[in-house]
Amino acid sequence: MTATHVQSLLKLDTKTTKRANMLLEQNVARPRREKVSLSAFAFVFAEIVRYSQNRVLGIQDLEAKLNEIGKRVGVRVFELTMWREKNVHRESRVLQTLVFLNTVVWRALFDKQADSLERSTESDDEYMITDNEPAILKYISVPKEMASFSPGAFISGIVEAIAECCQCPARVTSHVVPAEGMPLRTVILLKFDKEVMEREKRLEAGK
Amino acid sequence: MAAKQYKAIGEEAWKNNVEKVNAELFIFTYGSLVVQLVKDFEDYGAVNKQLDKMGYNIGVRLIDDILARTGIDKCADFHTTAEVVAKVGFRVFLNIAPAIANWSADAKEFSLILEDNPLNDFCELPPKAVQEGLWYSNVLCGVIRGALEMMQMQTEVWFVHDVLRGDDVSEIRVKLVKILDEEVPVGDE
Amino acid sequence: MVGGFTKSISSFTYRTFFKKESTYFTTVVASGVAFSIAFNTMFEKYWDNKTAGTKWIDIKDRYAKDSKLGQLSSNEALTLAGTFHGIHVLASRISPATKGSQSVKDSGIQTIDTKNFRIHCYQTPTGIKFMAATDLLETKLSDVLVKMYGLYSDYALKNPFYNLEMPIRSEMFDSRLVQLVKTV
Amino acid sequence: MSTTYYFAIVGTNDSPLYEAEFGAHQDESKYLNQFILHAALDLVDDAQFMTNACYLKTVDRYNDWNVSAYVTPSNTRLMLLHENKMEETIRSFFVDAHELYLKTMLNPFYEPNTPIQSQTFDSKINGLAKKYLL
Repeated sequence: MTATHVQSLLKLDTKTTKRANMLLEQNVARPRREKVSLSAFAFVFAEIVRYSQNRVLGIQDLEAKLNEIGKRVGVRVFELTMWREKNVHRESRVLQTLVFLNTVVWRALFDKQADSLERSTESDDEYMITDNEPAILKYISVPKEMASFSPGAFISGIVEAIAECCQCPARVTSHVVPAEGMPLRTVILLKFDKEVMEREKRLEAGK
Repeated sequence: MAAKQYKAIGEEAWKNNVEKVNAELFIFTYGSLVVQLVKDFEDYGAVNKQLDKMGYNIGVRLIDDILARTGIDKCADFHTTAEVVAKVGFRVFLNIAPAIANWSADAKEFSLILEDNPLNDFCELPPKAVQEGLWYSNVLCGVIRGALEMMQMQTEVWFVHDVLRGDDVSEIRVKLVKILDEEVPVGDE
Repeated sequence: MVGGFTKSISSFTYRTFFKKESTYFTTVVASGVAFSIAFNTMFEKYWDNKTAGTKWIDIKDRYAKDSKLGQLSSNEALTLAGTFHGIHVLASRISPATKGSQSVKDSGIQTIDTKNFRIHCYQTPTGIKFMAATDLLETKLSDVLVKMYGLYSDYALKNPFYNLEMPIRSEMFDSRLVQLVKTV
Repeated sequence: MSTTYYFAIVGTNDSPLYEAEFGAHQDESKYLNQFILHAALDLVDDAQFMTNACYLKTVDRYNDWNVSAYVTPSNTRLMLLHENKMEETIRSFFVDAHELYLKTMLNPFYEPNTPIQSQTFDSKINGLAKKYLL
């Protein structure tokens, strides 16, 4: 069984070690280090894309793979970012979650707020977070034959994980919507699950 | 150029000529990549290889980034190369400067001692990974190898120690195999 | 962990932009992007290491249209760059600086002058050549060529869809290059 | 003091990720403790949408037992079964336990919602119990 084999590889049944002790005693209230070079990130990310591309058949699969890699980042970034808030709290409502993503999470990850947060005019359960120039993607140019591919799938993975953490699971996709001078303008589209929208209605009514 | 100058070049470039990104985003992304590789390959040896290969692909590209940013020219000897790798390369990308140590008598091998490796932050290896020999930051070996190859140096680069595996320090060994002729063929692995 | 030296194809990427008189050029800058593009010629070549000579397998010449500079056909452009590469190598070989030191070599020919214009070349330590043609008033272009090198390292090398030795297809690279040329 | 505490971390899929008993051990009570905590999960689910605080205080009672709960931002539940009411002390215990959980889940190799089997984690949690509860 492959699944159990992988589990056994990843199993963390650790004895008490120096390392484990150090990790549990470190101070995470502030980042230990602030920055690395964008080049370092860009090179690693380019390798992630190249690697993923070799293991999938189509653009959808490629995006799914980047999404998966992003999700593991999202869970950790979220819990850590929240821990560093003055008031450690939870978000469980759709709007608050979106605002938190748009402001706090974006600032923590990209040093700026996202450029806009909008509700879809077509359906109530769809929201869009737009980043005009995602710095981590700035060197990427997608070839014409892959025009529908959005490297922001990695970011949408982060967002999807966080929405799930906030008990607002959603299908999150990423789309390149270029604008004048912004060839990589990226729209992160969240379509919240039906149960989430129903819960929202109940909570609104119960107020 | 003297060692001090390289330190200054590295620091100057880091301060004024390098766009930066949140270190934790980078660290978590690297972690997620390694876990993805474990899931895909189901074998720690294969993960080491893949990380080295990805590093190599990065290295053959990243060297141009360093050169374009710092204006450094070819190194006169392997000692200078070591200085540049440690004080410029590591500084410009990861904002660390490993110590250089343990030169071999023939001056063809040295070690980089990484007291502070950002990739390790937050990471604790599963016991299986320690047993089966995962070098979590193996990408760095590939990067060094790829970058030096573009500078006509064929090297072998490997981890000797890693704090993640319970060692006191993290140590990367770099061995010069030979100087290549100009215009060597180079490509992706 | 020994690196694979198995592939046979090596390459040098040549980038060339042509512009005419400096005085003319300043007015060009004011009149905008479209016009200054007309003064750029860009092509790339591939060089096969195994077949003793040089062999082009790709060429690009996107910006040459309407240039005041004489036009070169693709083949002629290739010949120019190939020939240049040849004398560049030989020139660095006869350089006195080469003697006695294995690793610090002369960087080869930096400019070639004709009666009417000048070709500039910057070769990186990794062997890529960036070339430009300007009028004779432009004496030192190396800063610009180094900046081009920076653009290449950003928009080509960090793009996962760029394969080494292939033509650069990146909107951002093109537009940043045009911006850079405008600052000259 | 002979008082007993039962502490559990419950994942988003309602499976226990970690459990510990502090104080006087009563082996036969383990299943009952689990049962009480599990029954209280529904109440946690209801309570957590009413506030965005992590600490939900006492969410349930069972005979002499109180069930206190703390929900982390990523919706992992920390639950404590205790006899005495001591809201602020338990808050401090939860906050510190949350920090240990956070540091555990930051490890790239830790898969969310899988059991925490680290002995170091266990001894640190027991340290917290000594500090605040016992």
